Amino acid sequence: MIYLILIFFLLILMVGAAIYAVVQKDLLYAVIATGVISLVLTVLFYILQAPDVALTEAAIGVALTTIIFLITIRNTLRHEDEYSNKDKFKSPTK
Amino acid sequence: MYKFLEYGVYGASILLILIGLYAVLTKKSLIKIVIGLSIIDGGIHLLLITIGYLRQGTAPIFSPGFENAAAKMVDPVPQALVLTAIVIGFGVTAVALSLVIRLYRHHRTLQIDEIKSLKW
Amino acid sequence: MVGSPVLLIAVPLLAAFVIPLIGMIWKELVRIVPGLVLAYMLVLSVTLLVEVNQNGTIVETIAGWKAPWGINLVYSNLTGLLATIITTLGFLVWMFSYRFKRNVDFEPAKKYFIFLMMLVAGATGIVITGDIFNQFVFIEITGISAYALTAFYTGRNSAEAAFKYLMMGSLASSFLLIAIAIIYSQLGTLNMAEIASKMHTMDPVFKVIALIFFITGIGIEAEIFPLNGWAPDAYTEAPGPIGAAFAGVVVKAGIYAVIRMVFTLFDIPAAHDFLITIGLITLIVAESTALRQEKLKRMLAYSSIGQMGLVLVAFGIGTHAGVFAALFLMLNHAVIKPLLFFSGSYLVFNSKEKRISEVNGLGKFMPYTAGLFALGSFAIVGLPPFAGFWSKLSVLTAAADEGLLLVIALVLIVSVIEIVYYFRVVNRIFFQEYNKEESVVPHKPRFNAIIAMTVLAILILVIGFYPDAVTGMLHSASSDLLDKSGYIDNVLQVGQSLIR
Amino acid sequence: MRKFLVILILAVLGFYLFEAFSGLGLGFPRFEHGVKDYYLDKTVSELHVANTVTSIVVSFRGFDTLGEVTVLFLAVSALGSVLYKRRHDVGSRSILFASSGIVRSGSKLLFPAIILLGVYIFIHGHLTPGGGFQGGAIIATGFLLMLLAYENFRVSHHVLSYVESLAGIIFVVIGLLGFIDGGTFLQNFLPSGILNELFSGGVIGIIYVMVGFKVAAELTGLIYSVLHEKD
Amino acid sequence: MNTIILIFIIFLAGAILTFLASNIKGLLKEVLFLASVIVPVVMFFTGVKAGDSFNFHLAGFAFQWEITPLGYLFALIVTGLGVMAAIYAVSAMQKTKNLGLFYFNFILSIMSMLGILFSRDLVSFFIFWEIMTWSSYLMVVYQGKDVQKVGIKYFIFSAIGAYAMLMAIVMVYSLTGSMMIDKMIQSYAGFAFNMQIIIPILFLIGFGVKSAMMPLHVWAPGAYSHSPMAFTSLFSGALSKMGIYGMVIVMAGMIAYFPEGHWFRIVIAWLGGITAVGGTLWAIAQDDAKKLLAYSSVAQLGYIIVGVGIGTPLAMLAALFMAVMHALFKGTLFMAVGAIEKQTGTSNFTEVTGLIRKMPLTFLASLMGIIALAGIPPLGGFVGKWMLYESLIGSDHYLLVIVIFFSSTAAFLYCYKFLFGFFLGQEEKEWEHVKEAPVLMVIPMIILAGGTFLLGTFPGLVIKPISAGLEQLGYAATQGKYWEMSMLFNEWGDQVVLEPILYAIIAVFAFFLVFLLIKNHKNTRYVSTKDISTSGEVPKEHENLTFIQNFFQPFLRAVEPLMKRQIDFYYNGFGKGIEALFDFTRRIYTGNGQTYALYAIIFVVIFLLLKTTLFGI
Repeated sequence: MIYLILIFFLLILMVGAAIYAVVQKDLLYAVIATGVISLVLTVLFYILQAPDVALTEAAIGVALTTIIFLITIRNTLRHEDEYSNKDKFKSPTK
Repeated sequence: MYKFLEYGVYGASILLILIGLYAVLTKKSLIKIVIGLSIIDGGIHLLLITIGYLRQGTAPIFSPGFENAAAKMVDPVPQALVLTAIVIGFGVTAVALSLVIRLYRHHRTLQIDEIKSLKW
Repeated sequence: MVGSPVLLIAVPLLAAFVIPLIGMIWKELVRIVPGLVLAYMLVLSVTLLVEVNQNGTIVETIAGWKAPWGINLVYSNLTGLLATIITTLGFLVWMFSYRFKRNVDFEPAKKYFIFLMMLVAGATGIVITGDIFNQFVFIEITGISAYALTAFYTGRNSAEAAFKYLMMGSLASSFLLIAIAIIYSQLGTLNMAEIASKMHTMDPVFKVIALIFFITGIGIEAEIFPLNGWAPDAYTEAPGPIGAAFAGVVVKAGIYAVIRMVFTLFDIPAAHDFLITIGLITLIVAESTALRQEKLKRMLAYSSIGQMGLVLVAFGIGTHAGVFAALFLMLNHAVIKPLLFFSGSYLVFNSKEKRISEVNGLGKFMPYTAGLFALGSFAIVGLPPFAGFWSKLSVLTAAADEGLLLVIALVLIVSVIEIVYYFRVVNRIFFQEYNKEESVVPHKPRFNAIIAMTVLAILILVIGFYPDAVTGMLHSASSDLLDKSGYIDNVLQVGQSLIR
Repeated sequence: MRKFLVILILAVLGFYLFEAFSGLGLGFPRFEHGVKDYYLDKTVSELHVANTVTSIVVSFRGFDTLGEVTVLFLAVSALGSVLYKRRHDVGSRSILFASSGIVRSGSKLLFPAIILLGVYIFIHGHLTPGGGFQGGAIIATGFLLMLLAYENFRVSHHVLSYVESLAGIIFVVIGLLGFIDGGTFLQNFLPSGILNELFSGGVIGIIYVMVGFKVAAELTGLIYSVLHEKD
Repeated sequence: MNTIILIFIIFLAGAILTFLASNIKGLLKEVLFLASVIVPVVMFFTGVKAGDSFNFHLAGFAFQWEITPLGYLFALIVTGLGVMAAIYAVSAMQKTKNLGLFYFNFILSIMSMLGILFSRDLVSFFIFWEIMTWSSYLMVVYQGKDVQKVGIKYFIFSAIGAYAMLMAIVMVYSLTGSMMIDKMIQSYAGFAFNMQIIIPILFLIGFGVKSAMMPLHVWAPGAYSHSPMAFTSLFSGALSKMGIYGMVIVMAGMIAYFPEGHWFRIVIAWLGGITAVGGTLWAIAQDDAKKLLAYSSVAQLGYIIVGVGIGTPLAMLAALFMAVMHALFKGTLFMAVGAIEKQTGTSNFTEVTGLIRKMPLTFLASLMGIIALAGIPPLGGFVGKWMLYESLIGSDHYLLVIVIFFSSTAAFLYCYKFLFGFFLGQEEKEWEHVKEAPVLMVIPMIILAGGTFLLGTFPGLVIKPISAGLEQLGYAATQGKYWEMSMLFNEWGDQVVLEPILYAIIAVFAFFLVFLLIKNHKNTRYVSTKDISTSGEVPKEHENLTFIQNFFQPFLRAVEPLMKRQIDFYYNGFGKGIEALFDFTRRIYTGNGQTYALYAIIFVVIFLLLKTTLFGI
């Protein structure tokens, strides 16, 4: 029973994180939320008797994907609706 | 009880796919779209693993002394598929993000509405 | 014995891993080795095709596991034909672009040829594999190479095109995975032949849902109408020869995947009508859109989409004649459209905007290239005695056999539109005055490019004047596609005896 | 407006997806003659590999893995080509956060352990959960940690490229050796050994180690080139 | 090796060799060109006779090439006119750029026309038809004038025609399972009723385009006037006859199933009648000789279509006779205009006058051509028109007779204009240096003009092959021999000639003409160009005050309502509408990647929703 409640909790957490990732305007938080989704997925994979997949998801989904997203955000814009203000008057690089 | 779990897991994975699609279809930021794509991937992976699940099964790994436990093992095929799919998905995500960076270099914005110099 | 089908995949992969190493020894090798590999693939596919023609289908297993369990490669008349088309084009594209962008720094040039090679290898893999998940993997290989090639130029909007392509491609792979999940959850196998043999046991509701997801997933590669938004952008912004590769390689593989699903895997008769419908819609929308294009490559891209629609219509007819006509169309399109892309990309070589209005009077300065463009235009609109005519005629007769008069009428009306926009360009090239301010600065094609174009032109003329040179091959390929039980037997039973 | 339309469409899509999967039931043995039983059987009896997922990934569906490694390879190349800049444009590495002394020391301590873990995972890929992908990815995270902690931590591009290429070459060459020896690509030409020992499973172990090296090199290279992208 | 296939190989090889040799200096290309036209023609006359055939299979279709009597007749037109035009072209096209292209297309046109005449199966018929279309299209755009308008218009109409024909061919194939023309005609009676109507209509569109039938003629004036004159003579003379040939062989077999007086036949005949009237009226309004002749061709083809449409043996005879005649005199006239254009640089009446002394031989040829065109005895045009009237009256189409008579009377006006504008009138200083055209250009003209005279006097030369052809098509000569159907002919020895009474009439008229000429010769008064009657019109200052300006003003004013609405206008409107529509469809591709993704999802959802309907599950 506890087991089931745990699974449900995880599922709700996952969907909640997904919704959060989609609605959140601050991309940094959104990316962290996707990391949370991957984390939950890792646990779920483990529960569903797929340790291999869980390991992969943990390494790639949680760590690497999140980091690439973070680097991208670092290099571009942090907020979803944001326009580039720091170099608005700079002509686009050719 | 398992009925709920069944609906719960399938429902959650399908919801994940739909939420990802929603992000892809409505969000204007390129990064959000890529996030959406990776959420879709996550949902599909969960879906595949769920298909292979066996009630009270064990992981498809033979431990010493249990060489005949095959009947109690979950389906290893979807796991293998998901393993491949995760890596491929990561590769695609990385390429997508590099394209986002390139687009930002050119257009100085991430709004997909603004990036349509190719049309008609 | 040159090799077996698996080498079509293994050798380019090996070469892809080797090239970064040997590139450190001598830079020129990164251009030459892919060419050698592509030439080897061409030779191999042709010899295998000849062998298949004599001895019947080759079923190759991987890692020694028999058909339903391991991955297997099926080299039959049909897949062999398509693989030959793909490798031929790959080699020609390599030859065309051999000296391409010499002034670019070393890094991207190296990658260009690797991507090209992998594009061809991936497309070959899509065609010859006998396993749906393996096909998915190859679609991804092709896809990533294609994204990278689309984004190859840094100066233009190529990143935008590549991103659109990638977005659609990711959606496609998601749909494919969903479809694979449905199939696996119902049938417990991933082997195409076994899926085909078990398909009748599947619940029709799931069957249809799986088919729809499959067609959507592959349709994005095959440029079916509402799914092809990426195509014109990618064709326009990719380097010229890559447009040819897309039209000749990627799309062919996509179409193959669609028809393999419809003809072999799924036993839904109504799917043929479905193909006709979406094929017609694709054809009409694409050709009418092409009429009003301002950019040359974009026009060619829409024309290519339209041709694929016609191919789907012909496949949808479903009879032997229809399949024959469709394969003939694919063959001709694979010969003609690359020629148009090759010569077209040289016509607008020095132009920034690549507009059609810029080609005025170029026939005077680069008569050979322009002449080949005209030849291609004549052939693709189906004027006799060039290649395109025979395929168009066979489509029409195949449709007439089934009494699809409305289809014939629509196809012919669309052909008129096609003629209009192609001849507008030809007129501009040859019969309008060169204008210094508006027209492009002419650019002499290089020797290797001329050879590549000439080969295609000769093929067009040969097929045009003596279509029997290819019809035999096409007939056996179409019987092969329609012989579903033969396919299943080959893979599941006969295949096992053929293990070498 | 667009949002409502999208939600409506997605609702329909979700309905059909749910229809396609909900009838499956969770955790029932579903098909009588699926390929899975064969795999589970052969893994133990012929390949002598404990981890069925590994045997599927490397042997039964080894071709997929080859393709998958290629996809990763292509992704790395594509990344390099997409983000390519002329020499004088190349900036210094972008820094996500200023790392404190604690982070640096911690990273330094953790790094060997992570590498070791990764190596362990892919060497024991055929015995325990994990394998080439997992191990490779873990090694890559180790490098990532170092890259984040130390601004001037450099990984030689050439070394990465050597490792990646050699691993890939060995993978394909093993496949071709199998082709020469047994007649099919990726055929096992080594003795299978005894179940649950380190040297078992024939070529599976070697291939998975190679995959591990390759994935590690590729992912590290990928992170490295993205990190060097500074606007 | 079969001579038939050899002829085609020589044509093709000659075309390619000439094309390749076109950049070499010297006379090589001209020699090659003439050789590759003349050698096959000679082979055709010596090595081939009616009834020869050649069969082969290609791409799963059976091909049959056979020479029928009718085909032989048309082949005479094609080869004769082709050789003349080729000789003319060598001289006329000197010092033009891109000569290789011209020669290439010229040879290909002749080849494809012969191919059409030889084909007894619809596939090769269509193949040669299309080769003819694109080679003539390349000629139309050859000079680079108005290519995007005129050239494209020509090709669009040709394509519409060709594809209508292809549709019909494919329908026939689906009904009979064969591509043979004979088989089609035999099994026509067994088709369903709607097919019996649709197939001839589609064929009619296909042939009507090439023969410039009225609603489909809009390409003709531009195309005829824009292609080089050396080709236009062939274009108007022979190439447009292919439409007539097609109508005769295909329609004749089919129409024969419709009884005489069936609405279908009457519709075709009336279309021809309208073509004749419209073409004539428009020809009168032209100031440019090429345009005038082009519209006149349209009108003449209208007569021929009337004959084919009526479809009685006599009418067919008339139509075919007129086809031959038209080839001769229209070839002559276009060549003459070409010669004038080459010598003076323009083909506009309002600019060139008084060339009679400068180019007497050209004048002579034009005079003969004009007389033949106007249908004045003893030249050939008269015979054809007479037979047409006779057949119309004989089959009770009195209204049509009036229409034809009106148009052929009105034709005198433009004939006069042509002759008067170019050759007569005041000699202007500007044209003093003008000399007679080169001899290679004059000889073909004179030969063709002589041909009109010969056939006018000895119509039996043509009538015999025509009757053989008609018999082969299944027309029984109901009243004895063919020429006996008309009251015009008489047998003289083994030659068919006109009734002597006609010659008597001609002699009287000729006498008066000569008498008047001699009598008035001394009274000839040379007037200045400005000394003209403007029919009460006050000329505006900027107007060109040549007498040819507003030549038939009152007449044109009278028929203005008829000419007010050009059919061209509607076509252009239609085309513009289509383009605007397509401009709209291309907006589907919005350029926004997200929209494309939305399309994909909508695609899936639509098919998921409709899966029961679409897949029956």
